[in-house]
Amino acid sequence: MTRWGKTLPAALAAVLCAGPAFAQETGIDSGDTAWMLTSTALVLLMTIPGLALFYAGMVRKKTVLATMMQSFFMAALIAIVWMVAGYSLAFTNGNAYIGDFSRLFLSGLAESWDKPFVMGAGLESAATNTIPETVFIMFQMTFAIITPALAVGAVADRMRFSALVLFMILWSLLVYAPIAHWVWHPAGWIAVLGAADFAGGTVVHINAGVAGLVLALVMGKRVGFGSENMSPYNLGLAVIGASLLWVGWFGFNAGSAAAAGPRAGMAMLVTMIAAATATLSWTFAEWISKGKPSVLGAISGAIAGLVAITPASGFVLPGAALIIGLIAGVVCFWGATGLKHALGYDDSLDAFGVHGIGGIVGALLTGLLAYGPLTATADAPGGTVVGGLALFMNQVYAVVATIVFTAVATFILAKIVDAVVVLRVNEEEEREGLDVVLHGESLG
Amino acid sequence: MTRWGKTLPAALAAVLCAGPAFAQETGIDSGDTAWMLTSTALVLLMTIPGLALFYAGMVRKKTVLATMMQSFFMAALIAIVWMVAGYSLAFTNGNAYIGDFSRLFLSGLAESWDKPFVMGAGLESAATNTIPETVFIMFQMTFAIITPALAVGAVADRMRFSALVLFMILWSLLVYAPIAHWVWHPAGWIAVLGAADFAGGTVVHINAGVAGLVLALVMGKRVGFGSENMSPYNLGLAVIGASLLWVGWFGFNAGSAAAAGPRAGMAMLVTMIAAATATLSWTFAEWISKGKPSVLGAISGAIAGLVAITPASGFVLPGAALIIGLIAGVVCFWGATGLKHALGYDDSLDAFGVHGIGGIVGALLTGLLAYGPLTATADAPGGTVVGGLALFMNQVYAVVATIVFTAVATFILAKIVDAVVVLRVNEEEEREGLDVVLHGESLG
Amino acid sequence: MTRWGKTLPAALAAVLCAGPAFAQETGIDSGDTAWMLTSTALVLLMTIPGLALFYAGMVRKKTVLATMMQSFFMAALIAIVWMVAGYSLAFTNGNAYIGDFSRLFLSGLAESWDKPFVMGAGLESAATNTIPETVFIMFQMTFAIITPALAVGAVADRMRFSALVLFMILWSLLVYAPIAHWVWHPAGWIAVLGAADFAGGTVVHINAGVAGLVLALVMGKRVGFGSENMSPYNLGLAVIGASLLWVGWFGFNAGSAAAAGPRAGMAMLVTMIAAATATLSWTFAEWISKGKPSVLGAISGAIAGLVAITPASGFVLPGAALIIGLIAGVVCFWGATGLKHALGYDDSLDAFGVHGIGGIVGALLTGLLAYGPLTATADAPGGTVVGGLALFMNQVYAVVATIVFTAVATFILAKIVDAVVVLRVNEEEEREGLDVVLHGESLG
Amino acid sequence: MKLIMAIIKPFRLDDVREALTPLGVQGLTVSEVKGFGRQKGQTEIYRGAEYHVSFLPKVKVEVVVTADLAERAVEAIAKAAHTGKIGDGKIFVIDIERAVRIRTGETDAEAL
Amino acid sequence: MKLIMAIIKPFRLDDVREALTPLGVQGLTVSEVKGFGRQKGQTEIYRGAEYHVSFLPKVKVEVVVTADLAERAVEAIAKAAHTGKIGDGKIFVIDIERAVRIRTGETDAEAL
Amino acid sequence: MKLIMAIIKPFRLDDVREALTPLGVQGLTVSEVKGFGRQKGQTEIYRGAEYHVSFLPKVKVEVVVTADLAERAVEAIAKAAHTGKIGDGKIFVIDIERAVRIRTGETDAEAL
Ligand SMILES: Nc1ncnc2c1ncn2[C@@H]1O[C@H](COP(=O)(O)OP(=O)(O)O)[C@@H](O)[C@H]1O
Ligand SMILES: Nc1ncnc2c1ncn2[C@@H]1O[C@H](COP(=O)(O)OP(=O)(O)O)[C@@H](O)[C@H]1O
Ligand SMILES: Nc1ncnc2c1ncn2[C@@H]1O[C@H](COP(=O)(O)OP(=O)(O)O)[C@@H](O)[C@H]1O
Repeated sequence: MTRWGKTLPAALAAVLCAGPAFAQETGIDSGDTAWMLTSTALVLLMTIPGLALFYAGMVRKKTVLATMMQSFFMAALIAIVWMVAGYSLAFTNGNAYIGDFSRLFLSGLAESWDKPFVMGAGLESAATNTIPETVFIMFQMTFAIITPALAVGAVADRMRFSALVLFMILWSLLVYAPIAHWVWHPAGWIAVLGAADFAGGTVVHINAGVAGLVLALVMGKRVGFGSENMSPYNLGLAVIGASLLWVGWFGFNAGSAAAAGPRAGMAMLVTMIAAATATLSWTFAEWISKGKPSVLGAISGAIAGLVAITPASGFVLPGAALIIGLIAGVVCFWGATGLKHALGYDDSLDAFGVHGIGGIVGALLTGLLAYGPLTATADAPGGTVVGGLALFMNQVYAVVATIVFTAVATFILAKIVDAVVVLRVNEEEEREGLDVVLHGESLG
Repeated sequence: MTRWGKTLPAALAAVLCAGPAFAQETGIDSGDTAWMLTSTALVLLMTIPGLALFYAGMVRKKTVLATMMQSFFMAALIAIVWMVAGYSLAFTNGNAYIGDFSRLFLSGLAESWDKPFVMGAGLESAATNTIPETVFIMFQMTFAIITPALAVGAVADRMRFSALVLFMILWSLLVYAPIAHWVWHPAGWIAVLGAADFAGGTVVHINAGVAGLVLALVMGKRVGFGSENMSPYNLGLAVIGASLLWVGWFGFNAGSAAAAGPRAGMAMLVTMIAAATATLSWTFAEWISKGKPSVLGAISGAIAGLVAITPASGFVLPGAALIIGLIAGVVCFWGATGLKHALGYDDSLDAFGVHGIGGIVGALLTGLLAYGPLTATADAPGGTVVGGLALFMNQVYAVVATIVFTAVATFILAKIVDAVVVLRVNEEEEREGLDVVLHGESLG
Repeated sequence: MTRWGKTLPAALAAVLCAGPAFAQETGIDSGDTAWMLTSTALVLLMTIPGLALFYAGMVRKKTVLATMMQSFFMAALIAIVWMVAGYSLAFTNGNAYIGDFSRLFLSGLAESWDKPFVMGAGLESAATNTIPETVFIMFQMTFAIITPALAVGAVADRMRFSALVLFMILWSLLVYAPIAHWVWHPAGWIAVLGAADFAGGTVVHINAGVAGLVLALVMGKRVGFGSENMSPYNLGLAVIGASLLWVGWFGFNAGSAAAAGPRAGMAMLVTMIAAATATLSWTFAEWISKGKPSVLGAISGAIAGLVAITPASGFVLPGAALIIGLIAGVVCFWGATGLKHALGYDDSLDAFGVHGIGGIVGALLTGLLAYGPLTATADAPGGTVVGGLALFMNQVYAVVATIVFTAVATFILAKIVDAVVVLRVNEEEEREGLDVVLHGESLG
Repeated sequence: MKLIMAIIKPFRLDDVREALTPLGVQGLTVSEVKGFGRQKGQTEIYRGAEYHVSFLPKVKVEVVVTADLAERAVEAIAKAAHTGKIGDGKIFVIDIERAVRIRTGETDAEAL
Repeated sequence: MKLIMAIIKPFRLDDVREALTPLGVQGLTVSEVKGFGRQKGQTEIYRGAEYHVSFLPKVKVEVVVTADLAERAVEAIAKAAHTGKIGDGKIFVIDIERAVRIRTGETDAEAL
Repeated sequence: MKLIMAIIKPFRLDDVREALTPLGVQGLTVSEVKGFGRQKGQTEIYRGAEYHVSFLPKVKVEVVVTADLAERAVEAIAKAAHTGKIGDGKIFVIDIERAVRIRTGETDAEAL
C-alpha cells in the first residue's frame, strides 16, 4: 500500500483546476511541486546538519568531527549511489522484490523531465502524481541518505572511515533499495500485501535501527564502555540537531503526501502531536524513575515520537497521534536504557533503541489506529488503509520480514567488509579519537 | 481587525481559478497551502532551535543546557496544551472574550479535515481561507509555543523546571488563548474594535514581554547580579539563534497573509527592511554611545526590528518599514540598556526590553503608517486598515488593554505557582547552575 | 541570456490555469509564489547563519565572533543598500551597462505590488513572471547580500569593521549592481550577447572570489601567516555552515527558475548531484595526496560543487552535473591548496580558491554542456541555451569581462577606502583578535 | 619569595583578587582546575548511564610574593575565599628560588 | 608536606585517583594540560596547511600529602598511570612549607 | 633539579619551545591560564553591562631541568618570550626534590 497511490485525488484536482485544454499538456501542479521542493530541502536538512549535530552532540570531544563527517559524507555518497543505481532498483517496475535497470544514471529524464511523474507506469496500479519525476527522485534520495546515516550511530567512535564508505555503498543498494521497492512501489510485495507505511517507519527507521544493532554486535563495544566516563562533550549540539530533525520531519511526513493538500496538513499536525507527546512521556518517565528530567531525555523523546508517527502520519487523526506518541516515548525510554543495559550491547547512540523500537511501535499501532476516510478514494469510499486486525496482521508481517531481511543482509555485508578493509580502528586509535586518527583534525 | 479576514480576496481568487464545478467540491489552493505548511515549519524553527540558541548564547556556561531546554520543552508542552484546549479557547466563536469548548482535543476534524477552513463560521464576519483547518491549527500552534518561550528569557538562570511547566500550562490557557481570541477571531472584541495586529505584535510580543517583566519582578534578581561578571559564555550560539529567528520570521509575518500572494510578498519585504534598519540603528546607537559596535548589539537590533514590524507587516509599504525599523532599533537599545539599568530590575535576556518595548513601538506605528490599499476589499476599496488618528487610538487602546490584562493575570498565576511548587531555585543551586541541578547534565 | 525569460511558459501555464476572466485581473500563481518565498528564505539562510558559521568555523578562537558579525551585518547593510538604490541600478531598464533610478527606495510598489512582475517592461525582450515584484526584489536581495559576505572571507582576521562597512556599500552599488544588470536584465549586454548564467556563477561567485583575492593582495597576509599555527578553532561550526549552505542552495538554484515547475525540479536535482560529486572528488583527491580525508576537505568540496553547478543549474542534465562536480572538486582542491601556496597570497578562507575558481569552472562547462531542450520555447524549440562552441566563447567572454571589471573596480575602491578609514587593524590588535578589539566581546 | 597556590571556589575569585591588591600584590595567575575532595558532586545521567561527578570546578590562584608578605597574603586569601561550606579549598605555600620579569630582566622582588 | 605533581595520560586519571584513596588521600586537584616530549603527535592538515601537533593532551594531578606518605603516593601513582608506552608521563615532588584549609583555618597536616 | 615555571604571552610559545631544544630539554608541559597584572585588558559590553577584562590569556610553561641547566634555560625562555611590551610575563624557579618517569621508573635526571 504505497502512499503515492493516495495522491490520485490531488492529481485529479489539479487536472480539474487546470481545465481540460491545459490538462493534456501537463498535470504538474505548481503548489504541489512547491511543497515537494520544500519538503526535499527539509529532509536533507534533517541529515545535514540535523543528524550530524544530534549524533555529534552525544559523543566525546575527540570524535565530534568524525561523527559529523559520517552524516555529511553520507549525503554526498548516497546521492551518487542513488543516482547511479539506487533509484532505479527501488522505483522502477522490475518485479515484486526489486526494480530494474531502466533508470541507471537517471537515464530517460531528458524526455520525461517536464511531464508529471507516474509511478509504476504500465501497471494498472500505476499512480499519477502532480509533480515531475525529478522532484520525486530528489525527495526519495533524501530518504535513502538519512537511513544509513541513522544506522551508523550505533557504532559511533570506532568505525573506520574506509569501511564506512564501502559498507554503505553496498548496504544502500542491496538492503535499502529493495525494501523501498517492496513497500513503496505499487508492484512491491509488501505494497501488494496491503501493509501501510506512509513515510518510512519500516523502510527507514526499523531498517536503520536493526542494521545499526547488527553492526554494533559485529563490531563490539567501545573501549572503556561501562568503566570510563563517556558523557557527551556538547549536548547543546544535540539539542540543535534534534530541533532541526523535528522541523525537517514536517517535510519527511507531510511531504510524503506528495501534494500540498489536506492530507499533508493532517500529516503535519499528527507529526507535531506525536513528537510533543513522546517528549513529555519520555521526560516524565525519566523524571519519575531517575529523579531528574534530562535535556537528552527530552530530545530523545521527541525523536522517538517522530519515528513512531512516521508510518502512521497519513493515516491517523490527532487523537491516535496522542496515543502513539505517549507509548513511543515510554517504550523507547525503556529501549534506550533498560533494554540496552539488560542485554549489554553497546548501541552507542541508540539507533536501535530509538529508531528500531520506535519504528516497530509505530508500524504496529498504524495497523490498529488507521482512520479509513483519510485514504478514501472513488473506488474505496471507506478508505484503503483502515485500522483493524487485518491491517495489523499485515503490519506484523511486513515488520518481521524487514527485520529478518535487514539483520541477515547487514550481518553478511559487515563480515565481507570486515574481511576486505577491517571495520574497526585499533584500541590505541580509538583512545586517541577518530577526529585526529581518521581525519587529521581536532576541535580547538 | 483580524488578518484572516484579509484572505477573502485570495480565497475568492482560488475559487475563481478552480472554476465553479470544482469550487463546490473544495476551495483549497495548493499554492497557498504549500506556503502555509512551509511557514509553519519556519515558525517552529524560530523556537527550536532559533530561540533556544539565541537565549542559550547569552547565559553563562552552567545554564546553557537548561536554557535550551526551556525553549525545547515549550514546543512539546504547549503543542499538547494547544491541542487539548488552547486552540478551542482561542479560535472558536464563543463570545467576544474567549472561544468555546467545541474543538477540545481538536474534535470535529474527522469531518472537516479536507474542507477549506472558515474562521468564525456562522458569524457574518466569517472569513473563508484557502487552506484546511489542520494547517491553520498548526500555524497558530507555533505562535502559541514561541510566546511563553520568549517570556521565560526574563528569568533565565533561576526558575525551577517544575514551576516553569506548571506556570506555562496555566498561562497559555488563561492569558495567551484569550488575547489571541480578542485580536484574531472575528468575534474578538479587539478585532471588532478595529485595532490591527497583522502577525502578533500584541498577542505575542507585548504579551511575552510584559509577562516576562512581571515574572522577573516577582522572582527577583539573579544571585550576583551587578557584582559578578555575567558575560555570555558563547555568543556564537546567539548569532546562530538570531539568524534563524530572522529567517523563520518570514514564515511568521509573510505566513500571516494565509496565502502565497502579493500580501505575503509585501509582508516579507517589509519584514526584511525593518529587521535590517533596526540592526543598523541599534548598532550605530551603541557604536556612538559605547564606543564599539557589538555583535550582541547587532543581533539584538535585528530582533527588535522584527518584533516592531510584526503587527505592521501586512499593512505598510517599504518606506514605512524603514521608519519602523529605525525607531525600534534605537528605542529597544535604550530599553535593554538605559531603561533597565535605570529601573534596576533584572530582565535577564531582555524579554521586555526587546519584545515588550519593540511590540509597543510597532503596534503604535502601525496605527500611523498603515497603507489602506494593501487591505482593500470589494466593499472597502480604500482598505480596511488605514493609518490615521482613528486607527492609532484603537491601537493605543488594544496595547493598554493587553498590558494590563497580561500584567495582572501573570502576577496572580506567578503567586499561585510559587505557593504550590516554588518558582525559584535556592542560592546554592543557582550558583552551581541549572544544568546540573535541574537536569543532571553539563557541557563538557 | 537571463533565466527570467525562461519563466514565460510557466507564466503562460498559470494564465491558462487561471482562465481568461481571471487572467486579465492577475497572472500571479500561488504555487510559484510559494516556492519563491521559500527560496528567498533559503538563500537568506545561506548567509545567516550558513556562511557566518562556515567562515567562523575556520578561524581562530579570537575572531570567531567578528567573523560571524561580518556575514550577519552584511545581511542588514546590503538589504538597505539594495532597497535604497541597488535594486534600481540592477533591475530597471536603464541601458546595457546599468539600470536607472526609477526604483530608488523601491518607489512605485504602491501601485504595482499586486501585479505580476514584468522584467524589462517596455522592452520587447521583456519577461513576464508569475510572482509579484516584491518577491523578485526580496529574492534578488538575498543574492546581493551573500556576494560581499563571501568575498570578505579572503581577508578574515584583519579587516577593520568601519572599513568593511564603507567598502561594501560602495562595492555593492558600483560593482555588484552593474554586473547583475549585465547578466540578468534583458537589456544587459551580457544577456544580449547570449552568455548564460542561470543562478549566479559569474554575478555572485566569480565576482566575490576575484574581489576577495584583490582585497587579500591589497591588505597583505595575516600576522604569523606561514609561521604560526592557524588551525581552525571549531571546525564543527564549519560543518553546520556548509550543511546549511548546501540546503539553502536549493533555493539559490531551483529558486532561480522563478517558478515551481519542471525546471526547478531539474535544477535542484543537478545541484544535489554536483555538490555530492565534488564532495567525493575533493575528498578522494586529498585522501590520495595527503593521506587522510579531512572533514574540512569534504565540506569544501561540497561548496566547490555547489558553486560550479550554479551557472549551469537550469541548463544541464544529471550526467553533465556529475562531470561538473567531478572537475570542480579536484580543481578547487588544487586552487585552495596547490595554487594558493604556489603563489603565496593569503586568501584566508579561500574565497577565490573555491568561489572564484569554482565559478569559472562552472561558467565554462555550462558553455559546453548546456542541454538545449531545457530552455525550449515556442519560438526556439531547440532551446535558447545550447552547449557548443558558440556558447562556450560567449561564456569565456563574459567570464573575462567580469574578472577584469571586478578586479579593477575592487582595487580602486579598496585604495580609496584605505585612504579614508584604513582597511586593516594594526599588528597588536590583530594579535589580540578582532572579537575583543573591534566588538568588545569574546567567546567564553 | 613564596609561591602561594590557592584552590578556591570559582565565584570567590574576584573577592580574592580584590583582597590582595591592598597588600601591594601587582599580579597573579589563575587557572581553571577540577577538584576532588570531601565535597561531593552531582550525579549525571545520560540515557540511563549514570556518572557520579567526583571532580568539581575550582579555580587555582598562583601568586608569588616576597617572603615577608606571604603570611598576610595567605590570610587575605583565606578570608576572601571563605564561605564556611565544604569545598572552600586549600592554600599551599611553596618556596621560590628565583623570579624574573621577562620584559625588563629584573629579578626576584623587583620582578613581581 | 610534599606536593606531588604528576603528568599522566588522561584516561589513566580514574585509576590514579582510586590508587590514592587507600593511602588515605582525601583530595587532589586536576588540570588539563598539553605535553611536549618524546611521544610524537599526529599531523593535522587544513586546506593544504600542515600542522604537526607537538603538544599532546595530558592531565596534571596535584596532590599534597604529608612527607611520610609521599613515597608511597608516588609509587601508587606511577603504578596506576603506567601503560608502558611512550608518553606515560612524569611525577615530580616539591616541598610544601605550609597548608591551610580555607573552610576551617586548619593548617598543615590537618588541612589536607 | 629545578622546575621552571614561566608565564608568557601565548603567541611566544613556539619560540620558547624551540629555544629550549638546543639545551637538550626533551619535554615540557603547557597550560592555558589567565593573568592579572600591570597589563590592562579591554572592556567588554553586553547590552549595557560593562565588564572590565582584568584577566588576560597567558600560557604557563612548566619545565623541569637539572640544576646546572636551570640558569641557561631561564635565560633562553626570557629571550624567546621577550617582546618588550608590558605583559611579557614572569619566570619562577622552584626546587624539585624528586622526579620519576612513569613509563620506565627511572628517577631524577634520567627521568627528564
Ligand atoms: N590533598 C590535596 N591536594 C591537592 N588539592 C587538594 C587536596 N585536598 C583537597 N584539595 C582541593 O581542595 C578542594 C576542596 O577540598 P574539599 O575536601 O572538597 O573541601 P574542604 O576544602 O572544605 O576540605 C578540592 O576540590 C581539591 O581541589
Ligand atoms: N622536563 C619536563 N618538564 C616538564 N614536563 C615534562 C618534561 N618532560 C616530559 N614532560 C611531560 O611528560 C609527558 C610525557 O613525556 P614523554 O617524553 O612524551 O614520554 P615519557 O614520559 O615516556 O618519557 C610530556 O608530554 C610532558 O607533558
Ligand atoms: N606576583 C605574581 N605572581 C604570579 N603571577 C604573576 C605575578 N605578577 C604577574 N604575574 C603573571 O605575569 C603576567 C604579566 O605580568 P604583568 O604585570 O601584566 O606584565 P609584566 O610581566 O610586563 O610585568 C600576568 O598576566 C600574570 O599572569
